[in-house]
Amino acid sequence: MLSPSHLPLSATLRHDRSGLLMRASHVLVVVFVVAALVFAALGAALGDTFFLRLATEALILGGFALSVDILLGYTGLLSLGHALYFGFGAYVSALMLKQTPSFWLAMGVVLVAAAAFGFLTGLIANRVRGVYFALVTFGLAQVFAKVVYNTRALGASDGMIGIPIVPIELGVVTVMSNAPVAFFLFTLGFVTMLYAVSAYLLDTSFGRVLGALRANENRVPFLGYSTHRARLAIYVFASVVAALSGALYPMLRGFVSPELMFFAASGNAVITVVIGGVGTLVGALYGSVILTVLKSVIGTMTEHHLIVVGLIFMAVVIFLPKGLMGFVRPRVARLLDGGGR
Amino acid sequence: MSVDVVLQVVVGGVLLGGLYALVAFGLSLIYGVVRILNFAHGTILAVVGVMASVMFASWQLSPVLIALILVPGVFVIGALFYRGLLRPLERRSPLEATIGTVLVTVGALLILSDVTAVLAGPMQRNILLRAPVIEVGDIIISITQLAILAAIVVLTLAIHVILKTTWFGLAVRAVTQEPVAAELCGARSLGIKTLTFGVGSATVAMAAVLYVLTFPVDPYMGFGLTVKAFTIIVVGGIGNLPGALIVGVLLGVAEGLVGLFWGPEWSPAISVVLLLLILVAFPAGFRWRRA
Amino acid sequence: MTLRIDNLHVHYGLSHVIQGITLEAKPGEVVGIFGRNGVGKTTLMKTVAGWVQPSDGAIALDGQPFVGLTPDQICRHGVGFVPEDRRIFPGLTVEENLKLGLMQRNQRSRAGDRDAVARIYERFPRLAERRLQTGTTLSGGEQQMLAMARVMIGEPRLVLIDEPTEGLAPMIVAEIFAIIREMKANGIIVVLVEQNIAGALAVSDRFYAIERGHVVLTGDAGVQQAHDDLMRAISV
Amino acid sequence: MTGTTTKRGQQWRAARVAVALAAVAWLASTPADAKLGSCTDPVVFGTTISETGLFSTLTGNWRKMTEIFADEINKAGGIKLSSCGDKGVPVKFVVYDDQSVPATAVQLYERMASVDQVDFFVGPDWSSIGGPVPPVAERHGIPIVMGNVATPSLYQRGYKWVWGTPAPAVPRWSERYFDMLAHVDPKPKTIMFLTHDNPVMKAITAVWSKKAAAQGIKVVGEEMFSADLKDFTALIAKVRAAKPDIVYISSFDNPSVPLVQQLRQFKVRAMDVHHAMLTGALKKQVGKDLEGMTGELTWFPSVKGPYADLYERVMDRTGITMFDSIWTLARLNSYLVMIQAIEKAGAVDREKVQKALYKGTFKSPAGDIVFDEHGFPDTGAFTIQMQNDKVEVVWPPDVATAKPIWPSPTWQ
Repeated sequence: MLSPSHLPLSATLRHDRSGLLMRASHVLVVVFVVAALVFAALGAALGDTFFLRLATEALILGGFALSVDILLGYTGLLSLGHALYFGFGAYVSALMLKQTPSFWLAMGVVLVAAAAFGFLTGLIANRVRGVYFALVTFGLAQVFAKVVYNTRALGASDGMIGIPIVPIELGVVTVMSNAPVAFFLFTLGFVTMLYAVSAYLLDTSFGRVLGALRANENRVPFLGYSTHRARLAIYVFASVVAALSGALYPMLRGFVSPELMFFAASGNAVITVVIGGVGTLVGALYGSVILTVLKSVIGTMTEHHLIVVGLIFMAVVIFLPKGLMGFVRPRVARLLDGGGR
Repeated sequence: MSVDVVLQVVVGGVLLGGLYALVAFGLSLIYGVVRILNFAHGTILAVVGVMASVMFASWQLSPVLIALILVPGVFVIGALFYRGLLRPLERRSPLEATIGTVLVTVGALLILSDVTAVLAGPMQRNILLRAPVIEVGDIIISITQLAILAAIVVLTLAIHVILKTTWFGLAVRAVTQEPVAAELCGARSLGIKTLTFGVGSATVAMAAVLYVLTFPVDPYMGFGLTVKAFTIIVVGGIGNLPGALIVGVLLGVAEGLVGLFWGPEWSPAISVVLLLLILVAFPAGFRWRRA
Repeated sequence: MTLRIDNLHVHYGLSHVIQGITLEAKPGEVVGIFGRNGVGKTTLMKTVAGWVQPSDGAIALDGQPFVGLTPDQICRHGVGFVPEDRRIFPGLTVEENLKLGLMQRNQRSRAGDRDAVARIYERFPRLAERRLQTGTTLSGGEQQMLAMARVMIGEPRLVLIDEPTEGLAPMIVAEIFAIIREMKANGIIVVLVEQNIAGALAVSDRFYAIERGHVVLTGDAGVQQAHDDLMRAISV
Repeated sequence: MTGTTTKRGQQWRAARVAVALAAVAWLASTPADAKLGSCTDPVVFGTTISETGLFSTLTGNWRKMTEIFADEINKAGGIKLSSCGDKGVPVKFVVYDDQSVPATAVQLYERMASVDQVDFFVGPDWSSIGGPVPPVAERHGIPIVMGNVATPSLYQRGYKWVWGTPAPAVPRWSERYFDMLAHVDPKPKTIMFLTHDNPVMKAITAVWSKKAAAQGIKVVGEEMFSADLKDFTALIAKVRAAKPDIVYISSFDNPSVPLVQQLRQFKVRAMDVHHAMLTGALKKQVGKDLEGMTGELTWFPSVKGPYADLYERVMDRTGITMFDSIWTLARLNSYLVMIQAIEKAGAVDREKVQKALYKGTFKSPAGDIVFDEHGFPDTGAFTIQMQNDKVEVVWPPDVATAKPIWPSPTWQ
């Protein structure tokens, strides 16, 4: 083994490296936001609604994918049922908005309810690891989706329709959820905020414990953290991020349906992250845009979109294992590093 | 509820459960040896089942001949699938390899289902043999069902004998229990894994031909079967075929009885619920531990 | 017929576990490897057996290079590895465990297999008595016997033995050293890692002392002075 | 400083990517050339069909059928508009695949409203998709006549622009069958419902189990099953124990395939086994097992009504029959009603068309379609029976092609 004097050095080196990569992620988010603003300006100038609303959906799904990356990229937990929390957020938000169309009340309730729900289900899911974790999360989502699918009060298989237009008070301005440009900008801000909070949290010492957790499960207890509690905490956090993203869905589309909780939705989020780049956070946003564009184009071009999606799935895993950001980010990091010296 | 009704349900459950067990055998072999959970496993049954029924409908081939054509084909495809797409992933870090294999097998599932649906249509199909029935009191058993049951028994015994007496079987059991030691002994792991993937897939293909003789298949039904098969091997023990047979039959009977006493719409759910309960109660109980 | 390890380097992630070890062993020779815990002895064995890929250096048996081969390929080139934790197949019977050892052989026949198993039973009557019991029901000493018998049945040219006597009764320890002598007598190269230095030196021809991934001392096991140097080299 | 130039370079690249993306999106869209109020440009109908996914078995060849429908209308001179001096204006369709997914359908109707700029919406089908789509029509003020959206409550949400042509409507689904049951001899005394776990099917059971009880037929059991159930032994054991005179299967055709097969295998006896969705698809899969069973058919060529020739030609050219694809009538009706509404309005004008549709009465081969104030129609179905491997309309007697064979001999 190495002499003890080597360890702190390599640890700092590693931390610098990951810090640099994280900064590269931040730069890429800035690029993303700027591109989105340009897109919004174009859309507003051309009076478009369809592409703006489609892009808003891509952002919402990006927020959902972000939560999957928090789990997958930072703790190595592959969830195949994370749409459960996205759908949970969407349904809770829909139920709240139908009672009183108050944005902040709905979001508050979603936050609290999702934390509680994530905690309870997390207790179950976090008992197992690896491929079993994938299976248990899949199973949980299936059971709950089946219950929703059969519950008349939640609209059963038809889902719930008629979610009212919501005014979102932001102090100086009020954004209406049916205004394409304004709601797009609001969603952009909201998802960027989700990114910032996640990045901040994962950059704290807690986040580094998670990184260590992924790297070596057996060694972390010696650092004085309970792996189980750390894992549960991140699971709850990821559930809340998914649910908050989901909460925006009924505001955009005016309905919720059990499909939001199905395996296809969970699977899409995982592909999004893999295409974008696992463990980069920003990859989730880029991945979501790419996938939305792809599906929109494929969806109008071919009847056999599932085959294409399946092929993309396999091709990315085999040929681009680190995803788009896994390819781009180190280059940005190198530029940043060069610029710093 | 009369005894006859319950017995009739039990007979149906045993048959279905036996087929589940056959599906589970293949998954158990593959998972035990290769340590990859093949999410597309049940989809093989769906796809082969559809192919078998199409072959029967268009050329009136006998089910035995259909099996003789399809099973070796699936063996080869299963082996190639492992060698071509999954084996290269094993070189990656454990986390990336796990994600990779899950995504590739799920991708295969999507493609297989959809290609089948496009080529053969998404509807349900089966092979309907008009066989006479035996009536024992109020219980009805068709000759087809008896033949399927006999085939399940014969296949189970055959797999058991292969595992117990051949070098391949010995190697499979050794790799399942102690992959490290097996390679230390010189077991050719790549060959064994490839062969196992082929044999495991071929087992499902055989189950598929038996399945379509009484129950219908559709291209999208596979994933539910994979979950059922996985439940069976988790409860019965990985690499433990007699255990899988018992659990499979119990699952089939349980599904029937849940349908009878509670409502058939809940039957498909019990395997998922059972799996969740088992995993929660024994998060590591089924992982092989060195003594 | 020689084992040659040349300037071997092994990394585990960031740690440089083996930092340039060179070693040689001839047929009929028992080479003892000594050192404190965690200096890389087990890693060295695993690297020779193909379980760990070296970052630099060469390993060759009889001129046949091993680097890049898989463990099962190396095994079939005549290398037997008895790991520290023995790795008995828990669900297989004693006889099935032995049969697996036969896979190491390249030329096989039904009759040859039967003879080989019979010869092992002659040599290890305890195993013959328990031939239908599963691996887990054996005592620690019996498991060690089985692990060594499983290697011997494959007729290897090189045997790597890691800590064979740990936690075993003195009677069995003596038996194990006797088996190692038999291997030597059969012209097998034996590389032995052992905490029981006195016992190991008694069966060894030469030894290497390892410290922090380096060979710090090598010597002739039959020379008393060398023993003293060894004790000094590896104790603090 | 390299850092700042790099950043600027990144932003430039991003801007270029955004422009490129917008350009690609623009190209991917195919804006139709319709102009509201014009007398020369074609009238553009936007619709989605569930060509893939859950409902795809129900929509075989509809894209082709839609094109042929437009072709037939245009060959006959197009849509006659009084505002254009009774000159015919051709009709054109924009068709997308909604993948049987509500979210996709909503996206596509948004797209058709703003990118393709269609004049009117027709379709979609199925309640799960018919729920979320109408708000799109409302938001853009585009009249929509949906197809097979049969749940009445979906229409009662105060919509101004939404109609539907489901045939039959749930409240009138088995009307003629129960009328027939009141006239047959021997009279059935008991009935058992086997229901596919699906909202439409559950609604049918709810309506007709009440109706049966009111008519003096005792309901001796109601069982549900899910679409993925393959082994019906338990359910059939219950049927055998209850011994009902009528077995009423309320199910889509696909999930009930094993049910029908296993009912035969287990020798269930009854006066009649009725299937709420006795279709050609079902027949293809279970074959002879269907013999003697009764069911519903929305329309049959022997029922000559207005536009019957048009429908027959369209279906002939497409190569489908009403029995193979029973949902076709509602689909075609949605097109036909929209065309009649535009002709009534006399102009390609969304507001005028909306007024024409409100509480309107429209012609269809199966009889008049009368909208209530919610836009829900009033359409029934004909009772059919499989006789000698052929479909015969057996009730009502005035349009019947054969007499009902009662009790059904194959179930004795």
